[in-house]
Amino acid sequence: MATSKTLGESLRQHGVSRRGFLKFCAATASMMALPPSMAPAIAQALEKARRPSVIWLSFQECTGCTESLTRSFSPTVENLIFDVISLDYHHTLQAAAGDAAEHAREQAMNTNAGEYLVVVDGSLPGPNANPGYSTIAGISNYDMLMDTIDGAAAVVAVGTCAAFGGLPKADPNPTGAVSVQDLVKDKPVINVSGCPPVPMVITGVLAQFLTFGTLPELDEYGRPRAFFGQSIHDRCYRRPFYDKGKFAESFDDEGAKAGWCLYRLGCKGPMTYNACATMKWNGGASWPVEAGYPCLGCSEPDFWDAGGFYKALSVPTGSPGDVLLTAGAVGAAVGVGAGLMSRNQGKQAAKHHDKVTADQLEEKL
Amino acid sequence: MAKLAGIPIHIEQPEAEPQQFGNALPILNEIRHALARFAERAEPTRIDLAAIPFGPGDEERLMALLGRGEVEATIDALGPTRVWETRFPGVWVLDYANVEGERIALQIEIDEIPQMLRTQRADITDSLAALDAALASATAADPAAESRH
Amino acid sequence: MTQGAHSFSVERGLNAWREEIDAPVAAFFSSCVHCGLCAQACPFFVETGDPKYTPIHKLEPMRLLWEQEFTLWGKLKKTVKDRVDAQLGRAPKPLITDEMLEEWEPLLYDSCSMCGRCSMVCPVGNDIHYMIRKAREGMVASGHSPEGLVAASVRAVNTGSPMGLQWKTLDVQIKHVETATGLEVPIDKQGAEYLVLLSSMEIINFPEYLEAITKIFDHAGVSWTLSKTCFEATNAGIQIGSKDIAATLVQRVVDAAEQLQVKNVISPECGHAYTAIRWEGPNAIKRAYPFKVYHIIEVLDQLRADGRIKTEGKEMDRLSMHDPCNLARKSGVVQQQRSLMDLVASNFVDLKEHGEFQWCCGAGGGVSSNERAEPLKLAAFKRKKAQIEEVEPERMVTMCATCRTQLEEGLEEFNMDIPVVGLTEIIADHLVEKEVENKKAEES
Amino acid sequence: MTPMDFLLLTKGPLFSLAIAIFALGILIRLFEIFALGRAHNYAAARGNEVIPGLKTMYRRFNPDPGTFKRSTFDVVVGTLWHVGFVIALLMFIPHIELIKSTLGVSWPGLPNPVVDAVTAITLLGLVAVLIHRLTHPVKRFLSTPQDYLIWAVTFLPVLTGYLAYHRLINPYPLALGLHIFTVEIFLIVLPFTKLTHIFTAFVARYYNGAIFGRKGIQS
Repeated sequence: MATSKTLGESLRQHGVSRRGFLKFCAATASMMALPPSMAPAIAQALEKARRPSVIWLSFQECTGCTESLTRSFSPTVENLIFDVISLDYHHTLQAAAGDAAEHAREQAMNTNAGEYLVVVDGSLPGPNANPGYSTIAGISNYDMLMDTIDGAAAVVAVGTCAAFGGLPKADPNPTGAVSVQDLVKDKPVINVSGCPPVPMVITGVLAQFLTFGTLPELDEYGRPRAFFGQSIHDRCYRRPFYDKGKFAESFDDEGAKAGWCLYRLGCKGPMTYNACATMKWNGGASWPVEAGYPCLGCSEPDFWDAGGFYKALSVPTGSPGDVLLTAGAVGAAVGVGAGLMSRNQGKQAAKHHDKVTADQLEEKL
Repeated sequence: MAKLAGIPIHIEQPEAEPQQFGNALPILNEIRHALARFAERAEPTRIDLAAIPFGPGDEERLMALLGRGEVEATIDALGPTRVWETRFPGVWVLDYANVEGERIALQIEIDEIPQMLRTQRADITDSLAALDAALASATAADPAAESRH
Repeated sequence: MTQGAHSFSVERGLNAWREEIDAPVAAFFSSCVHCGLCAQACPFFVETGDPKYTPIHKLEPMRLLWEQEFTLWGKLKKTVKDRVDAQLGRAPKPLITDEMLEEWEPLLYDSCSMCGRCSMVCPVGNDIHYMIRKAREGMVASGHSPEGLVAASVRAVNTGSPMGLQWKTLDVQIKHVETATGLEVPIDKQGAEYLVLLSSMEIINFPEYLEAITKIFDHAGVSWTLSKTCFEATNAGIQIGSKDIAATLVQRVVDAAEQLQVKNVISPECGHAYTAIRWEGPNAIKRAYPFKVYHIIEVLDQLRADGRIKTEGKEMDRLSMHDPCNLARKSGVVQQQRSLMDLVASNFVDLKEHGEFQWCCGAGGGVSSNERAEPLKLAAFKRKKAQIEEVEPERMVTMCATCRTQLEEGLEEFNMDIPVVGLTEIIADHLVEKEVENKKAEES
Repeated sequence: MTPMDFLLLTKGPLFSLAIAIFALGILIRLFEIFALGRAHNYAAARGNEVIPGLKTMYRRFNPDPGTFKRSTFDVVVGTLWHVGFVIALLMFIPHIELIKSTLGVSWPGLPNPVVDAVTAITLLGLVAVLIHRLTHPVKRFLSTPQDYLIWAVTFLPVLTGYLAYHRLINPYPLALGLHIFTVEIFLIVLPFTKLTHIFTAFVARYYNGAIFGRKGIQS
């Protein structure tokens, strides 16, 4: 294992100059959503950082998260980071297969006990579900996860499936899928949600771990605040249109062409926390809203079942119009009935009217 | 069902003016405050434009507003980094790209000279040693030098 | 059916309320949000500052009955309450008790002149005085009405006048008027255009009214008559809040008018008499009249508009006017009295809030017949007093004997030297003399 | 239950339940009133009933000068928060979307900063009227527990809406869920309390105007 070399040495071996290193640090700071003034601190830390061992476990997933990471333009800063980590097990990427692959995992676990990082993508059948839904080398996902995290320093759940259950967990959840944080209680779990996550966010979290050796500050959902601290809505360049009340009403109307807000087309930006609006996708080329498509809210728990991708956020999920009509009709009928009963009460009272006479009054005096 | 060919496709001409989403001016304001700070206290500032939610056209507008000044430089380390002073001296733009020319970061720096352009101390030390080594080897290779002693 | 002396009971009162609760009452009770704005419109609250005089609070017992018996929700609540009581083996607490009604009696009678001002300001649109009138039905039937009003009602039914006044007393007045004016006061004249009614209070306190109309009607050539069988316009049944008593009294007017075959009936300068005959009467006897009902002011203004009243000279002192609630706010007669004032006054100034937003003198709605309410009546007058002080008139003009008495007594109590006069008398004072008129006609 | 479960519960079954109770309840209340009817009026009318009735429905928004002077606080603050409440309810774009999906009608909304400011004013107004209710002798005397209950169920949707908009409750699905939940409480409580005045006040005003109008007075 190559943990003996520091990152500084590793980079210099790659022929990276000090200016190059500074540039690398500036880009890293930008990626970690840190202010540019942090670059010297990063440089100092990175000089001394050691290559951590990473074990990547893929369970019920579509490989989209790995794709997101590896398909980013190379060689980028992300890749440089990957050059300096020691990815000891990743059954999609590694050459070894079968027993040899599993052996590599076990070896990494033994050599780096208590120090390695476990990255998980995909959800997994829970302890009470049929383990046969997903196995690797005859080992159930559950057993493999619990076995692997035993000596881990921390677990990074990459993608919404690993972080919150994602698509496998969507209604009716046939495989009994659960998320990593549902199972891992005694290790720090960092959720990097998104379907897939922004690649720079994945590497940003890894960079933080190897730069400062610490875990980032997390939000209520266990996501790094640096990337998930603000909603898509609050950072969206189309926000001024929302505030002014200018909306695209359909995908091809004037509003859509003019780049107005997509709230009415079902944009989940207001309840979605992710870095898409600033980091963007495909090397900063664009992102869904810029492409004219409403945010699906893919970095949020249960986003598949959150009431329809093209329904505005505030729209109820049932059919309240029908309920209103039915209840209204029943109410009107009951109301008329009750009212007639009351009216009859008045009539009965009139029938029993006891005439007040002066004689009666006089006897009161 | 409509045949694929039956779906009308028309290509719209790219608009002459880049659309404005109103995010360029706030940055310009931030730059103005940074410049004032530098004028008063010589305190440099770096602004990372990756953290700004730019819409399409916003960046072009900002760059057009900043314009070009007298100085322009390129650093060749881990891919090209282009540095230029804007038409407001003291306000620099640093455009970092990877070896394939794709941008990895874009920053504004308010300083007399950007940090990236300065030669680092360690490099100067290294450079002295390198120069000494170069001198030594040059001397060793020059037969005329010995005869002078 | 119960009969006899001790027939008044809570149950009889509640039965009366059940008869009275209608769609407006249900809408009003459904809408009150306890904002308390009605209190600021009530002279009894404004001048005492006691929150229990808040108008809507005066209706709380009736509201309780409405909620429990006239809403499905209330019925459900009652069923649950009864179940719980049965489970716990305790007797259900009655919703409305005799003690409660006793507590509310002064609120509904002593501190409410049914002026209707609260009904004008309620932001949700509750016509509170409409409900007070209905609430009093239940108070009478439950035996919780003030002694003064009970006595007045009994006298009105038994003697024809709430003050026990006899025809012979009026007859003396008539003779006096005839002597003073040299004109005839027509009595029981068949087919007259107008049947003139009077109020006992007028006959006793303000005999000048009869003289004034005798002069005016002669001047304008109006055919009119008094009725020996029914001269009393007031209706104690309306004040105490009993439509049964009211019907008896109204029937007398209708009988007299039908017997004499008059086209119109004139209510005198008395506010409640007018609303009683004009608005409540037909509903008390449950049929429309074969004649029309006017307040004397309406008749005079019509004569003015028709050019049948010719006046000369004007009052030169600063005059202001008190609109009787029953005439203005509750009957829509606002402009008429002002047109008449223009005829005879050169220096007339209205009170700041007048017409439909005028303030009650404090004596209406039976308060003046209820000795117990005397201190409250005087307290409520302070609002009127403040209004009068704002414009500093030399004399006040009004067109209701009850208001006029209250103003006179109140102003005297506060040592304010401001005489109060009836509008009809002022008009009579300025009539062009007949001989002069004839001469003028000859000349031209 | 996760915040998203809670949001989905409030947006789905609970919302349907709430509007069912609301529609059922309020229509019972309204028809109960109308079914009682009015006795035939035998007195000859001086004026019309319908037009003054309709006029009074509007006129009570706009009190007479005397009432304004004597109850300035009630009129100003009362009007302010009522108008604010209605603007926030009917002019906020997400609300319009909700109405559109439920009733099929929609209209243009107001810019969010405007609705935001209006909501802030409404909240302050509501706090002020509560203080007024607790301190004003007449209001305190008249107030029952129900008055404080309806204050709370009115205040909470506005407050949670404001907090959700400004993301002062986290995570957002919880904030939005709480907002919708408090609205559901409001809808459920409405037909059984004096919140019915939202609807019946117009009925009451009509009757008031009609009763006075018949006698020739515009009330």
